Amino acid sequence: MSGPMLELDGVTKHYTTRRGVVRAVESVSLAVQPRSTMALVGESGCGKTTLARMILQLERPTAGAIRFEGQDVAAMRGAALQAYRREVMAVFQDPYSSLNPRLRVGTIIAEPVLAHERPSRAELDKRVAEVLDVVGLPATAARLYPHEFSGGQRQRIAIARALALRPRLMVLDEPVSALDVSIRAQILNLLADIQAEYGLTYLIIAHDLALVEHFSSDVAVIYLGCVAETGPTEQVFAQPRHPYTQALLAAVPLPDPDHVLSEAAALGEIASALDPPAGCRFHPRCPHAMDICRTTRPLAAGSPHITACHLPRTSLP
Amino acid sequence: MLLSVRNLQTHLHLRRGLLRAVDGVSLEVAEGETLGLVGESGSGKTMTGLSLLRLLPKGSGRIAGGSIQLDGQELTTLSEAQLARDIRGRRIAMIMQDPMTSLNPVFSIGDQVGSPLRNHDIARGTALRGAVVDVLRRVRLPSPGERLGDYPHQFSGGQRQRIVAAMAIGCTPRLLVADEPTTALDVTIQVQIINLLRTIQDDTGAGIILITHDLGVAASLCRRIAVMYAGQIVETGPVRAIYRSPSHPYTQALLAAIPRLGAKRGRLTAIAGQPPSLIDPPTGCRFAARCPSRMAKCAEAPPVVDLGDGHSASCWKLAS
Amino acid sequence: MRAEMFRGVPWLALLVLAAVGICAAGGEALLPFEPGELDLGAAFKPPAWISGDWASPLGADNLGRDILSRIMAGSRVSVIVAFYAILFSGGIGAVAGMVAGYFGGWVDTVLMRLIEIQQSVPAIALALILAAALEPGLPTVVLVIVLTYWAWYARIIRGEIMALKGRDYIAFARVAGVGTARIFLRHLLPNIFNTLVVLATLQVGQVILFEASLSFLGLGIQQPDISWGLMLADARQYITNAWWAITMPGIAIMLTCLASNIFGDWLRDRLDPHLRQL
Amino acid sequence: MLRLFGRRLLQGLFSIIGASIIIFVISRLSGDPIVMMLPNDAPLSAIEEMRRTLGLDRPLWAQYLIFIQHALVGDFGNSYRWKMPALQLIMDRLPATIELAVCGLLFSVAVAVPVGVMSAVNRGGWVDRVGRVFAMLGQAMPAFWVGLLLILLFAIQLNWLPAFGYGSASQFVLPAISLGWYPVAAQTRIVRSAMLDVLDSDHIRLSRALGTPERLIVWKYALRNAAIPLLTMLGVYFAAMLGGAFVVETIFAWPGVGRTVVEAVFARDFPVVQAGVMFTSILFVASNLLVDLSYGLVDPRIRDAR
Amino acid sequence: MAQSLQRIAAAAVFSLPFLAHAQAPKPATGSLAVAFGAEATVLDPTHSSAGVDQYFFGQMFEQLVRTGPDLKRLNWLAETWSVQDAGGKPVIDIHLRKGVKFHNGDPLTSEDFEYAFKRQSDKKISIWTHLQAAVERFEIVDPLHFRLHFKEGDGSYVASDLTLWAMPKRYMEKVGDEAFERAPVGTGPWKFVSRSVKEEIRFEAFDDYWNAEQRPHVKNLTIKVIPEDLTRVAAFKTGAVDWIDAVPPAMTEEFKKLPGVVTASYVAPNNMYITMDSVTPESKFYDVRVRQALAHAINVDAIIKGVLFGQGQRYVEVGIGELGYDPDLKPYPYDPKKARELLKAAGYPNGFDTPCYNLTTPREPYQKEVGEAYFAYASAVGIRCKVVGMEYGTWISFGRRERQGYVDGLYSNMWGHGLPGDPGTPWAGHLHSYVPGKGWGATSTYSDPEMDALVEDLKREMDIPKREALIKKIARIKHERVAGGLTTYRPLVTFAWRDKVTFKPWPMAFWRSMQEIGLKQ
Repeated sequence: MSGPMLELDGVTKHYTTRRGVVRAVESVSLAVQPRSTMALVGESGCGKTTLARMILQLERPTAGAIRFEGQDVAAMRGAALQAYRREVMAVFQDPYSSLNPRLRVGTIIAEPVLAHERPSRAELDKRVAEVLDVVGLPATAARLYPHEFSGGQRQRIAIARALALRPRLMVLDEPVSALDVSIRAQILNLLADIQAEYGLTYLIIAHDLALVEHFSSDVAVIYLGCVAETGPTEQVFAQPRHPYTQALLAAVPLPDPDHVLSEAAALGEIASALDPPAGCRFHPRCPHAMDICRTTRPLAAGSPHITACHLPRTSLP
Repeated sequence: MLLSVRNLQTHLHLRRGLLRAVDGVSLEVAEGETLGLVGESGSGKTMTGLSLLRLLPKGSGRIAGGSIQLDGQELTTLSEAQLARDIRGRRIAMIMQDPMTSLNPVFSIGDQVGSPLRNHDIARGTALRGAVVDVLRRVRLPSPGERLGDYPHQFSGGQRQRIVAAMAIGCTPRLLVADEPTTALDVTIQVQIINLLRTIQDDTGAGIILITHDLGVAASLCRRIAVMYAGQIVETGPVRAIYRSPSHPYTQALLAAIPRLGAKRGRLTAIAGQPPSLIDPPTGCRFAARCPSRMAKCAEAPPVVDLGDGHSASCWKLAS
Repeated sequence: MRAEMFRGVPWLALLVLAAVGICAAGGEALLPFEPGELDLGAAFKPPAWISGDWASPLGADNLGRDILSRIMAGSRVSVIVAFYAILFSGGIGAVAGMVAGYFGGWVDTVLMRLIEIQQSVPAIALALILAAALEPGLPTVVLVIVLTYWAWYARIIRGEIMALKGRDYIAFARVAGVGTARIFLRHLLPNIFNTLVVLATLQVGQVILFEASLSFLGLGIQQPDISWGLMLADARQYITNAWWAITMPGIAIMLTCLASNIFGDWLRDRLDPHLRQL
Repeated sequence: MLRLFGRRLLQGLFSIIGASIIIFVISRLSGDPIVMMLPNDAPLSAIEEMRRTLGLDRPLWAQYLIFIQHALVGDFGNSYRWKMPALQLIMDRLPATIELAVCGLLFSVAVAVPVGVMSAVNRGGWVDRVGRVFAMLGQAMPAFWVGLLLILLFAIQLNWLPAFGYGSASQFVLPAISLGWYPVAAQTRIVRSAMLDVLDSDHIRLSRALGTPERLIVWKYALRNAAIPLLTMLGVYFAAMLGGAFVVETIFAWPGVGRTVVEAVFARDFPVVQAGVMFTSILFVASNLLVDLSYGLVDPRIRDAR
Repeated sequence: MAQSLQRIAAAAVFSLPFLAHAQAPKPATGSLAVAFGAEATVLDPTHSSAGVDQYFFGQMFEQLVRTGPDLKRLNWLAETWSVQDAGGKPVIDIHLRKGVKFHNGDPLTSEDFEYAFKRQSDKKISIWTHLQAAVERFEIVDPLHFRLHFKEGDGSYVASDLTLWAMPKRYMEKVGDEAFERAPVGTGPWKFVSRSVKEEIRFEAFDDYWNAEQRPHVKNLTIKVIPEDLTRVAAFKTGAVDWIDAVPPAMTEEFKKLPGVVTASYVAPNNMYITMDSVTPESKFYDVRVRQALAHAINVDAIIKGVLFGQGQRYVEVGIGELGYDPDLKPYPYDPKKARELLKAAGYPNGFDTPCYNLTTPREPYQKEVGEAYFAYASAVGIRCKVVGMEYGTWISFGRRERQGYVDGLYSNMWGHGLPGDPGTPWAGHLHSYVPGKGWGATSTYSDPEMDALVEDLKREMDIPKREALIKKIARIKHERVAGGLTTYRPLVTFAWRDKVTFKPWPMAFWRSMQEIGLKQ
């Protein structure tokens, strides 16, 4: 087996704003294996979207490296970058903002193709029709404008567009959170089918833990720009080791009237990335916080189930 | 019965045509009871909530029929002034979805929390401050006395939702309409607000209508559930009955379509197609087009079938 | 769909604009009289409905020139000034705004500083000095208006682009490796087009008023060109002798400005409701 | 807050310097003041000597450097025509212009706020229509025309208000209306749309749901929010008022900077033009700073953000 | 009163008013507000750069000689004066009037005039040094007697009322120029009180004024500055002021009909003409026949009547009341047929196209419209004008030889001869051919050695009767050849006042002198 398809090594992103330096992402290291689905999960503002944007080369990391099949993405220029752009595509959260309202669906889907190839008109039409068929839309949809579709259908169009060039890695940024429950399942199933059929690798960003558990093979739990815990989804969900992961899981209300929620799992509220706590970033909310947590950042340890916590692994519940 | 709604019809007069946002909804809320109004976007659950206070979009929204009775008093016939004076904020209060936008950014929270107290003559003058501090204490806002002069942006999302709750419960209303009160919050904060609502209910004994699309939140907070689809209630009943033995095909499909934490990984059961337009809704069962057990009869309006224990559903399948 | 499109069209405003357009396009052929033709005998002939005649329905000015003919001829200058002023200020402003908004960084900083400088000089002062430095006349008026208004466009377009830039379809285009030129042409330009149309419509009235103010101060359109502002400025000397000489071109200005503003308002509501505040 | 203020001040300074360069260069291109100052039959040598005395024979950049060097210590040179320091000439006129601009602005705001609020509250009703047309009229008529018509009606026909002069309150009325009517339309639009947005906001809906009387909702809770965008623009409108004063002052014989500068442009009296424009620029920058500072009073978010 | 002007014949220059010093006048009372259409810039006559400055300083300062309401020259601060000959060089010998006081009480002496002379000759202070260029030396004989020694004759010195203003030497040396500008002191009928630029100037009648007869009869005078016509009219109609300057020509008829209002029109010291290049052979107007054709083509009388509402006075080279006015010199009659014939004779049977430049900033009322009318008439006979508008600043340098060279085509122009008027200076500027650097022909479009010699003679001639004869001679030749431009009209200015006001116009400050103004008892 070859190495990971995508590797993040100490990736850090700081923004300088008027109010100070926002430490959005702090030294994140992850590896995404081919044909797997890696989920980045965390609460709003935790930096998961910033990570995705760096992987998509929409932003540059302040420090660290992002490697795609061993090549540093940040160093890519010209043809190499263009080649990378061909391999990596994205589906965004809001199906209303992700499609240009002034272009026909056919044009929207053809856009990535035209950025890399010069197919004939007929060939292009054929390819558009093909991907539309894959996402379950009729070929006639190509002639319509985005506003003529519902949210779920738009998300299908966005998936078709990302699929048109047959990329190898797809970044899914909250792909269903703007959709209704009954539509969500359609899209999730579609994404699963596509992955199976084309052998895609997914990097999905989500805040819905149930969805993550259901959909991903690996998961990284992120808190205030740092990876708290990462590993195979089954292991992480079955035996969460980090107090934050535990708190998250405990806080999810289940569609079960007999389930009792516990509030004590995480205290207070999330701190600001503008002035993150020293030491372990979770320590002000952690029920198990110790002195060392206030001063020293915990190192990540374990394999494949990695946790960044000072608590001795053995003493973890 | 604290609140009794019968055959409520709420219409929105839009450019595209007449939208029947709420089409014949009946529901009841008892004192100290939490009713969960569950449905997808556009199902009419929010409009139902707004209809109770007649806070419909100006110009286009109108209650076209039915009755709303609070403690036996008919609300649909009250004048706007009577509603503002006696009902809104006084006997029925509301909590909205987004704590970031439901507080006025340019007024101090002392002013805003005090506003309903002043308007309804609960407290005035020097007593007002004490009353405001008291109500903020009840929603567990830390050190309320020192923060009256602070502005909404100086609080976190969870704290803001507490302040909104304080505004709502200041006049000890009989009924609280909470419209997606936790949707905009992160899960760890969501728990805190769910618990707050529970505490409020224990303290005041008010009835609560919880409007949500999240079946998990509804399960954790409600005693009874009403499931809405396309402007109508398709199933209603005690929370256990709904989750353990859903009877309407839509409720069943909804529960099957959500991934559950700890459940086995596998293919989700999707509901095909999309909800119908409410401008020109189909006659008969509105879910029929997407229903796996659709029958010929479904072209006619389905009857409400009583399944016992306050559990009922509108479906031909159950009638036969 | 079509009916929807034309709902609430301000027909009256359109009618006025069409009339102005026809007068401007029709040129000499439409004019009852040669607008520069003097007839001292007919000086201050009142409008037809007072005691004049229907040969000069709106009366004549101090040199006996037919006011209707002059207003019609003046519309041509107004339209030409408005056309070029809007074309250039809109064009320059749109390009500057797009580039600054999309690329940000130092380009943006430079543009913002330029806009601030431009704004801190009172437009009329700049216009005065510029008109005095160059030869006053139609091209100078256009230049002055362009220098004054490009920043207006640039600011608004820049804001629009910054908002658009955050849209996911732009992000996707970059992710997919779509070239910058194509992003500008296919994604940015079409999406600011409505804004440009609305801004341009709203600018018509402002251009006409600006030209009138310049002409009032003697640095606007110069004879023998005829413009409404010039007619107004000239006729103020006879305001008590012949109210029609100052009122008629004033009404022409007012109607045109009102019509273009009303039409612009309507367009804005149709095309670009978020521009309501302009 | 202080840091931001400092930065805005620096930006303002930059604008003023930029403006001074523009004005300096263009005004030098606009012709030679000498021919206007010397009698027609003055010999060429006299012209050359005059030019040397005034430093007009130096290269443009050198002239500019000298100008800026002097300007820094408040010396804008002597007016060629008035034989007095240009700075003093402008400073003496400045109060009248500021007062007129402020009155014009007050008039526009005093009209725009109620009209905008009522339009928003009665959206689509007759108040909305009539109010907006009234506001729009100001934007459709040249200020000098309005001024002349006002004089004709209120001074000559009705003899209610004085047509000219500076000093008493009644003398402010007509000039302030001529000047202030133009921005009414834009301000009304801002207030109206801001009110529409605010009235449609969650917090107002919540206020309403909690039984706040409509009167309080509109004039207290919504208006303060809606005032913010208007306030943001006040600096720009103040500048527009200063610009408008160039025209209106002439009509109403107002002893202000605008008229002084207009005449100076015609006479190529550079020191006065430069001092006048520099000071309107400084006023503009200062008023924007003031607006920046005053946001905090209305919008607590900004107070803290800085 | 307006008619009085028409009766003025050629000037009899010297007259000595006998003034009663016997009894002290009783102090004036009351207040009066008047409105001017334009404003002076400076208050010190030496600093003046434009005629409009006289509007203010003319009320406070006085000269040696002055022109009276009947356009006759009066000895004013000079009791007597004469031009004498001292070894071939002219000398002006002046005796000052006794008992003249400045507003601060200082008596007027020869030293004050010497001081005025020095300041006016100082390039740092004055732009009028060229007016004193011919004066070699200032000689004080005694406190009331001095002499001006000339290098050569200077006719314009005499023509411009001996140019010197009485300046208070002691006071000025004490306070300095700047303070003087803020609180000027003269010998005139009005004492300075206060001034607000662009707004008003306030005066108080000078109780110790030397001239007991011709003086104001009101204590306080406020001159408001209201440039906009309608506003000034409104100020008068609403009673805010009781006297206004420059009634708009279009409103003069209306004003004449107003009850309780007196109006009077006077000729303004400006002479309008049309210029064309008569020097360059390529110029269409090089041919005298074309210039004559133009003279026949333009109906100046119709323009005065139609465009100017009668507010203009036709003149041929020299206006009524000016030195050298010749009633026998008649204008070219309006005769388009003749004009076409002349054009044909000059080789333009079908006429020709020419640029025509029109001044658009109104220096004089309705000037732009007059220009349009000129060019319309010219076009009608075949001198087809392509009208180009010119703003004032452009116009100022437009005709100046050293900047512009010769301009192809027609342009409207003006050069005031003064009041009562003497064409010496303007002719030196636009009739004499251009001599670089010498001041001759600064805006000239004409070149003719014969004319040059005559104009140079005129420049030197200080003897009034000889001067008059010379002017008449030049005027005839100038008229025949349409040289130095085609003269058209002199604008009239109309004043209006309520009949409770008594007002007698003096030509100083172009009739705005408040020498004799008062309230009826």
